[in-house]
Amino acid sequence: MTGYGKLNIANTTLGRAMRRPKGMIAGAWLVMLVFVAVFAPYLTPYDYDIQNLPNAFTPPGSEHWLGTDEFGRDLLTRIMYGARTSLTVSTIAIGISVFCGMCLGAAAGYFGGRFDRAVTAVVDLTWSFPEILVALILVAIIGPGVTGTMVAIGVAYLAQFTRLTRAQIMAIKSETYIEASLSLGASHGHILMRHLLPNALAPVIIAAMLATGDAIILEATLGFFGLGAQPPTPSWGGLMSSGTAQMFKAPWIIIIPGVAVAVTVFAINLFGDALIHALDVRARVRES
Amino acid sequence: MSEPLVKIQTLSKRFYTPGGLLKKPRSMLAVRDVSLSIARGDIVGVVGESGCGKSTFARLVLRLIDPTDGSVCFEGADLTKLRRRDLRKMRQRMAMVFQDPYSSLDPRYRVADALAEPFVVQGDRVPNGRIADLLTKVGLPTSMAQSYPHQLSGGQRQRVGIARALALNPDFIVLDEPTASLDVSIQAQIISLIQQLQRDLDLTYLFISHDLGLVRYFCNRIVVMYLGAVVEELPDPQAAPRHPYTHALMASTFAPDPTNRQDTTELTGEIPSGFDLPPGCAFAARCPNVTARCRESVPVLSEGPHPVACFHPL
Amino acid sequence: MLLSVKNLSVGIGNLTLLEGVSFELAKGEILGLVGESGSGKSLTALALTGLLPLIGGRVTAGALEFDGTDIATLPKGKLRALRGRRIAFITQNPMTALDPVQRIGEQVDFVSRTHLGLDRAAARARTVELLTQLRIPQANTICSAYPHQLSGGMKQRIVIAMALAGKPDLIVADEPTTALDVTVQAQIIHLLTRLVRARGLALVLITHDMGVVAQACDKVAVLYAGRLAEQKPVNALFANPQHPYSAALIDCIPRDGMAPGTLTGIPGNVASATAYPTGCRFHPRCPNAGVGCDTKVPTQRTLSNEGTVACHYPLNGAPDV
Amino acid sequence: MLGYLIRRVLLLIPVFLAVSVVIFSIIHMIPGDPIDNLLKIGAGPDQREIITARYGLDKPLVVQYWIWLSGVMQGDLGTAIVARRPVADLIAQALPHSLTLGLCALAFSSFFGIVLGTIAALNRDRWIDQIIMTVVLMGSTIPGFWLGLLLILVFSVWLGMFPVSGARDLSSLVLPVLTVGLGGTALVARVTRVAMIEAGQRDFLMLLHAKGMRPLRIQLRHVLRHALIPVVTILSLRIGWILGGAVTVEVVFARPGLGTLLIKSLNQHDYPVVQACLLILAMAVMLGTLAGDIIQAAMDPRVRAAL
Amino acid sequence: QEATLVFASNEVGQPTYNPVKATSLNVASSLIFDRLVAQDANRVYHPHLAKSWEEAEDGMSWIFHLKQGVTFHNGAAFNAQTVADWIPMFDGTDNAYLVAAVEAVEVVDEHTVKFVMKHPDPNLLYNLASAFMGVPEPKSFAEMGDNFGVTDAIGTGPYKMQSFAIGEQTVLVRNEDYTWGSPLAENTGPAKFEYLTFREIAEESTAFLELKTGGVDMLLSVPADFVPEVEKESDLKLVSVPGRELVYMVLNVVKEPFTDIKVRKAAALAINQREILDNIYSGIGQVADTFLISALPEANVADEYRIAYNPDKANALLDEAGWEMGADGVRMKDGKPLEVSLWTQSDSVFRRLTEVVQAQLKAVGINGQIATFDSAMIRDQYKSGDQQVAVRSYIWDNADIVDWFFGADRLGYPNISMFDDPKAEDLRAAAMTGSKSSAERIANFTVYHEYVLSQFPVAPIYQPVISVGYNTSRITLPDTFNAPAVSATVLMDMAPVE
Ligand SMILES: Nc1ncnc2c1ncn2[C@@H]1O[C@H](COP(=O)(O)OP(=O)(O)OP(=O)(O)O)[C@@H](O)[C@H]1O
Ligand SMILES: Nc1ncnc2c1ncn2[C@@H]1O[C@H](COP(=O)(O)OP(=O)(O)OP(=O)(O)O)[C@@H](O)[C@H]1O
Ligand SMILES: [Mg+2]
Ligand SMILES: [Mg+2]
Ligand code: NI
Repeated sequence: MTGYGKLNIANTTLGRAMRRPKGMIAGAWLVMLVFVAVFAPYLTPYDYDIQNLPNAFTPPGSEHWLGTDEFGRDLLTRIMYGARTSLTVSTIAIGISVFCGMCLGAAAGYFGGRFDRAVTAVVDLTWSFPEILVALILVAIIGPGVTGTMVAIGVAYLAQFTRLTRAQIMAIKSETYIEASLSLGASHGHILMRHLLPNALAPVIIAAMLATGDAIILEATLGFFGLGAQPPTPSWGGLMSSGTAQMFKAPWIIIIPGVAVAVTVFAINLFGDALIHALDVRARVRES
Repeated sequence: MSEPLVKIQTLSKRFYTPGGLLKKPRSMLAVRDVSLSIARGDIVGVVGESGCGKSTFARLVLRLIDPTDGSVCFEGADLTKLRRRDLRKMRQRMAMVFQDPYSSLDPRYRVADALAEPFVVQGDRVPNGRIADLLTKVGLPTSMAQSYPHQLSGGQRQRVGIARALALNPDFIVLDEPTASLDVSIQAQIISLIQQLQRDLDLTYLFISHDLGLVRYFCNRIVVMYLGAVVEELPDPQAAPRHPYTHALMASTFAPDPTNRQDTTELTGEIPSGFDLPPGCAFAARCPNVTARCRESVPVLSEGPHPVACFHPL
Repeated sequence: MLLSVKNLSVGIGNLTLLEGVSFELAKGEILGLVGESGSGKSLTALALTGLLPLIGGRVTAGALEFDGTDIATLPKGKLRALRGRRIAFITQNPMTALDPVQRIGEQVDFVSRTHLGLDRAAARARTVELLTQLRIPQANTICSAYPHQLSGGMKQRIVIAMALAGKPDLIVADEPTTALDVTVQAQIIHLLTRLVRARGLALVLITHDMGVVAQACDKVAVLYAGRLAEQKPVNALFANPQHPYSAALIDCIPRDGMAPGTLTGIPGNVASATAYPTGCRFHPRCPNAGVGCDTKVPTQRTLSNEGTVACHYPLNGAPDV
Repeated sequence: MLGYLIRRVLLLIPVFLAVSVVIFSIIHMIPGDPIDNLLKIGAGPDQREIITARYGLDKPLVVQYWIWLSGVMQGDLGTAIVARRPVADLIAQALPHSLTLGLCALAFSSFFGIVLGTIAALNRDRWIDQIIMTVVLMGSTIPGFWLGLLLILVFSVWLGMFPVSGARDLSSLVLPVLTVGLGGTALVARVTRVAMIEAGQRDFLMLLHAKGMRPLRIQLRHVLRHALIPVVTILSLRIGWILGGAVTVEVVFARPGLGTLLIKSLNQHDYPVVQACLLILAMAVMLGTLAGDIIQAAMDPRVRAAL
Repeated sequence: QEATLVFASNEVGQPTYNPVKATSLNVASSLIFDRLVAQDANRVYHPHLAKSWEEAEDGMSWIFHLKQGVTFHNGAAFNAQTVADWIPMFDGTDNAYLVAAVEAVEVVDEHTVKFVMKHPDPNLLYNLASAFMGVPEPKSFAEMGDNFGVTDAIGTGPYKMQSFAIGEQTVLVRNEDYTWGSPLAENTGPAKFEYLTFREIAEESTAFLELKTGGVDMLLSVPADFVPEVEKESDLKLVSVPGRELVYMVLNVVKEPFTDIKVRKAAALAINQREILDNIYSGIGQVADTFLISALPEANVADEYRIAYNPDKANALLDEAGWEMGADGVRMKDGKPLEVSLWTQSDSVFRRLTEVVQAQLKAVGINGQIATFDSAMIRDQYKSGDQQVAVRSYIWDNADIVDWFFGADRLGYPNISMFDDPKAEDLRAAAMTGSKSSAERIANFTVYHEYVLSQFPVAPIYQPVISVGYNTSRITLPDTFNAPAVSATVLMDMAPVE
C-alpha cells in the first residue's frame, strides 16, 4: 500500500513555507520563542517569582537587559516565562476551538437541514460580536485564571471555525470526487474522514494559525483587565496590566511586553501568509 | 430478449429549492417518468441539452440520489429498495465515470490512492499488482501511480477516472459526458479506449452526452431527453429522427464537410425554465411544427420499436 | 488585404508562446483558427486586439498590419481608439462576458457613445436597432435587463451587438459558441456568418471544432503548439489535408456512418508550453514522423498553390528533408 | 423588494427574542450578587431581603425574564440596581459617545481601508503593495489597549497634541478613533485588496478593454464597484465587532461610552444595565446585517433577483 | 474662575446626589449639602449648620441649636422645621440605620430642634457628620422624587448643581449667597471658584496623565503609585489629608491550617508592613498595627495587641505548630505542604499588594495561591467560605467596623474570617448596644477590638493617606487641612491663581 489518504501537509508544507524569506524570518522568531519558552529556566539566571523589592524599577541595562518590574523581578525572565503562558493559553484555546468548530461545522455542512440552519444562525450571530466581549462575559462566568481564559478564548473563536469548516465542507461536498467515492459505496464516515476533513484542513490550519495570533492579543487584553493568569505566573497581558500604573516611572514595563505581543502576532501572520502560499496547490504547480 | 441487466421504470426526481424563512420553496421535476431497459452488453446513449436532467438521470440509475418515484432494477434487484449495506455490496457491480476530470479526483490522493479507494470503501485489500494492471488497461504508464492529479493532463485524469470505475470489475458503467471537457483529439482517444474496454470486458454502458454526433457513432440505442422527459428513443443510431427536437439536434450538429453546408436552423426561442414549465409539450415554445394541441396537452411516449413523444412525429 | 499578420511571435515573460504565425484576411472573409487547447489561439486573438498586455504578454516579433498600419507598434491611446471601433472582440464565455451589475443597454450603449460620439438617446436607439437585427425579441425591455436575467444564447447575442455597435471592419471571435448548447451554437454561428456576408466584415473565428470550421469559414489556419501547421482555403483543407495534424484533427470528428473503432484520436498529449519538443513540435504524436522531425523546425512551404504547410513529411506531398 | 424588506424586518423579531433569552440567561449565569454592592457597612440583615425584593431578584428567573422582556417591549429597560437609575438614562448618556467613536472609526477604517486596499491591489505584488500590506498587518497585530496607551504617551504626554481622556470635544476623539480604526483598517484593506484582485480577474473585464474603455475607468467604475460588494458585506457583518471592539479603547481613554458602562456594570453585576448594553449591541449587529443586505441588494441586481 | 477636578477612582460612577437615598456619595455632595456637624482632622465634632447641641444625661434626647440666616439654593429657609421634615425622609431607605435610634424630631422654636431617642445612641454625632446627612430642601425633595440628586440637587451648600452626567462629570456653580461655611475652613464665605467641574476617570494612570498634561487641575486622590511622579513635576503639588482606609489580611479561622491560632499568628507576624508601605505605596501613609484607623480612639489598644512584623517569631510559631520547613521553602506537616488560597480583588493595586503578601508568606514557608475576582464576585465567593487568606481593605472611620467584619451573625460575608467566638460576642454586644455614652462606647469597643486582635483572624497592613494633587499654576491651597478627609472643608479654601 502506498500511504493511502494520509495527511501530507505538515512536513513538506512547513518546509515550503519556511523557504520564503518572510516565512523564514517569521518562522525563526516563532521557533526561537518556543525554544525560549520551553527552556526558560535554563536560559536565565533569575527567577520569575522571587521578589527583590529594593531592586524595583531598574531600567534596562547590563544587569537586567530589559530592566526590572515593580517587584524587582527581571523583566526579560518574566517575558520568557510569560511566553509560556501566552503561547500555551492561546494555542490550547484555539485547539479547543478548532476541534469543536470542525466537529460542529462538519456536521452542519455535511448533514445540512435543520441542524445546519440552527448552527448557522447561532454562529452568525456570535460571529458578529467582538471576541473580546464574548470572552469578557465568559470569564465573568467561569472565573478568571488560565482555565477560564482558555475556555473563554476557545468559545469566542468557535463561531469562526464552525463557519469556516462549514463553508469548506459545503464547497468540497459538491466536488465530483465526493460523488465518485459515494458511487463506489463509501460510507458517510469514509467521506467525512478521508475526503472532506483532510481537504478542509488546510484553510482551517491557516485560520487557526492566524487566530492564534488574535488569541494572543485577546489573552493579553484579558490579562490587561486582570482576568488572565493569576500572579505570580507571568503572562504578557498581566505584565502590561501592571505596567500601566508604572507607565511614567518605568515605561519599559508596559512597552516591552506589548512589543513582544505585537512582534509575535506579526510573525504568526507573516508565517500564516507564507503557509497560504505553500498550501496553495496551484501556486505549487507554478513553482515546480 | 432475455432479462435486461438494468430495468428502469417510471423514474422521476423532483428537486426542491429550499425555501428559507424568506423565500418560497420551489420545486422542479428534473427527471420525469423515464423508463428504459438496458440489456447486457448494450451501449445506450442519452442526449439532450444542458440542464435537461441527464446527470440527474445518471445519478438516479446508480441511486446516488433517491428517486421521487419509480424504480431501478439491477439484475432483478430493486436498487431503490435495497438496504444500505446491500446497496454498498451492489456498488461493486456498477460504476460511474464523471464529466469533469478535474474535480472527480481528490487533489490530495495520488493516482494509486485513488485507484485503491474502491477496495478500501468496500473493505477489501487491494489485490497485488491490481493498480499497475488498471493503469495499463487504460493506457497509462505504471510510473504514474505516484503522481498527484494536478500533475496530470485532462485526458490522463479521465483515464484514471475510468480505471477507478473498472477497479471492482463492474458489469455496468454509467459514463456521464466523460469527454465534454476534453479536446477533440483527446475525446477521440478516450472514446476509443471506452469502446475497446467494452469489447474486452463485456461491459454494459449508459453513455450520456450532449453531442448527438458522438452518440450516434458510439451507441447502439439512443434516448433523447428534453427538459427531464424522454422525447424519443432511437432503436439504432442511424434511424431517422421522428421528433422535431431530435431532428433539430441533428441539424445543429456541424458536419466536418465544407461541401455540405447547412445554412438554416429551425430552432428559435428559449428553453423554458424547469421551475415553471408551460402546460402541454415542453418543446412547444421552440417547435417549428407546433399546433394548438401541443400547447395544451402533454404527449406521451408511444409504444413500439421507435417510441416518440410527439403529436405530429416526422 | 484588411488584415495581414506576418511572422507574429508572442511571448509572456521569457516564454515564447506563439512563433512565426502568418495569415491574411480580406473584407467579407471568415478565417477559421483551429487547434487544440493551448495551441495559442487566444493569444493570437489578444494580439489582434492589442490586449496582450492584459495577461502580461507582448508581441516579440513580426507585424500585425491592419488596414495598412502595424497595430503591434501603435501607441496605447491610438490602439484603444481602434479597439471597439474598427476591431471588435467577441469572447468565449457569454455567461461571464458581461458586467453582472450593469444594465444590458448601458453596456452596449457605451461603444457607440465612445466611438461614434452618439449622445445617450441616439446610442440607445442604435442599441435597440442592433438588438432587433440580431433577432432579440423586445429589445427595449432587454436593454433595461441585467445579464443574469438572460440565457446564454441571448447574452452571446448581446456581446455580438456590442461588437457591431462600433461599426467595425474586423471581428475577432474567440470560441464564441463553446459554452453554448448545440442548438444555440448553430444559431449563433449562422448569425455570425450571415452578418459577415451581409456587412462585408472580416471575421477571425477561433474554434477547436472542425465541424464549425467546415460549416462557416472561408480559410483555415491550423495552429499546433504555438506554430502554424497548415493554412488553406477550407475546401482544400478538408479535401486534401497535408499536415498530418490537420488530417488527424479532422478525423477526430465522428461522422455519419463511421464504423465503430475507427475513431482513434491523436495519440499522446498536447504539448505543454513549458516543455515544447524540439524540431517539429508535433513529432512525438505524429504517425508520419521520420528522420529529422525531432531536430529540424519545419518551415512554411507552399505545396499546392492553395496554402502553406509546415511539415517535413506532408501527406500527398514531397518530403522536405 | 419591499415585500422582502418587510419580511426581513419581521424576521428580526424572533431573532430578537432568541437573543434576549440568550443574553438574559448568560448574564444570570455569572456568579455574584449585585446586592452585595448595595449593602452598606452597618446595614441590618433584613436590608438584604428588602433590596432583593425591591429589584424583583427574589422571583424565579423565568418571571424575572418576563418582567424584563415586557418592560423592554414597552421601551422600559428597567432600573439599574447598583447605579439606581433608569437604565435607559444610562444608555442614553453612553450611547452617543459610543456611536460617535464607532461611526468615526467605521468611517476611518472604511475610507483608509478601501483606499489602501485599492492602491495595494492596483500595484499587486509590487513593493508598494508589500509595504501597504505589511504596515496594515502591523496595525492589526497591536493590542488595542496597548496602542491606545502608547498613543497617549506620545501624542498627549510628550507632544501634548490631544487630551488624554474624556469625550468633551472633537480633539478627544482623535486618538480613540485612530486606535479603534487601525484594526478595522487592516480588515477592510485586506478584504478590499483581495476583492479587487478577484474582481480584476473577472472575465467581463476583458470585454470592457476590448470595447476601448480606459483602464482607470475600468478599475474604478467596474472593478472597484464589484470589489465593494464583499467589502460592504464584511463591514455590515462586523459592525457590532467594530462598535463593541471599542470596549477596551473606551476604558483606556476613559470615554464614558457603552463599553465603559458595560465593563463597569459587569464588574458590579448590575444585570439590567449589562443586559441592556448587550441588547443594544445585538440590535446594532442585527441592524448592521440588515443594512448590509439592503446595500448589497442595491449594489447587485443578482442579489435583488434572488430576494 | 473655574477648575476641573477628578474624583478619586473609588468615587467613580456614583449614580445620584440624593443624600437620603444614595448608598455612596462623592466629594461634590459635600459642596452641595451642608451637615449639622463637622469633624476635624482629629475627628472631634464641630458645629456647622448646628451652632451647638446638648445631650441629655440619660442619652434619651438631644437638643440642636441651628444657625440662623441659612437658605437653600432655591431660596427656602433652613430652620427647625426643615430638620423635622428631613429626618423622617430616611424611613425605609438604605440609610435608615443612621437615624434608627431617633424616635421623633420636635420643633422647639424656629431654630431649635429636639431629637427624642428610642434608646441612647452614642454614635449619633458620628452619623450626623456622615455625608448622607447633608440636608436637602424638603419641598423640592418631595416634588422631584427620584430626580432629586440627578437632574438637580438643592441644598444649602457653597455650590449648586449645574449639570450631572453619571460616570462622566458633574458641574457645580458657586452659591453667591453662601456665608455659613464651616469654621474648620479659613473661608466661610462664598467659594473662590465660580465653576467646579468634577470629572470621573476610572483609570488611575489616565487621571494622572490628565493632571500632568494640564487637562485637569486637581486630583482629589492621587494613587500612591503616582505620588513620586507628581512630586517630580515642578508645577504639581501634593497635600495630604488623613484617610479612612485600612488595608489588611484576613485569615479564615475555620479552615485548615488556620484553625490553629499559632499558624494564624505566624501568618500575621510574617507580614512586613514597612516593606509594603515603602515599596507598594511609595512610603506614603503609615503602617497599620490594629484593625482600626489610628485616628479613632478605639485604635488605641494596649501594645501587646498591636500586630507587627516578626519573622523569627513567625517561624518559631510554625515550627511549634508542627509545620517543618521543606526543601523548596514550603513548610510541610504530615506530608502535606503548607499551601493556602490567597484571594483578592482584580484591581491592579490589590494584585500588586497581594503579590508582595504572597512573597512575604512564602518567606516563612507558607505558599499562597493567588486567585483574583472582580469586586462583585468576590463577595459572593466569600459566602462559600472557601477562602483561606484574603487581602482586602475597607473605608470607614468608626469602631463599629469591628462588629461588621467579625460579628458572628455575618459569617461568610462580611465576616470573611468566619470568626465566631462566644467571648467576642459578649464583648461585641456590650460595645454595640450596652454603651450609654460616647466614653463608655469607646471603652467597650477598645476591649472588643483588643480581644479580636488577640485571636488573629486578621493582620493589619497599611493605612493610606489621601494625597490631593493639584496644579500650582492654576490653584492655590493651604498646606494643611483641618478635616478627616477631602470634603467641602478642603475645597472651600481652594483659590484660583491670579
Ligand atoms: N441537487 C440539485 N438540487 C436542485 N436542482 C438540481 C440539483 N441537481 C440538478 N438540479 C437541476 O436539475 C436540472 C437538471 O440537471 P442535470 O445536472 O441533471 O442536467 P444535465 O442534463 O446533466 O446538464 P449538463 O449537460 O449541463 O450536465 C437542472 O436544471 C439543475 O439545475
Ligand atoms: N498568462 C499566461 N501566462 C503564461 N502562459 C500562458 C498565459 N496565457 C496562456 N499561456 C500559455 O500560452 C499557450 C497558448 O494559450 P492560448 O490561451 O492561446 O491557447 P488556446 O489555443 O486559446 O487554448 P484554449 O482552446 O484552451 O482556449 C498555452 O500553452 C498557455 O499555457
Ligand atoms: Mg450533467
Ligand atoms: Mg482560448
Ligand atoms: Ni500501498
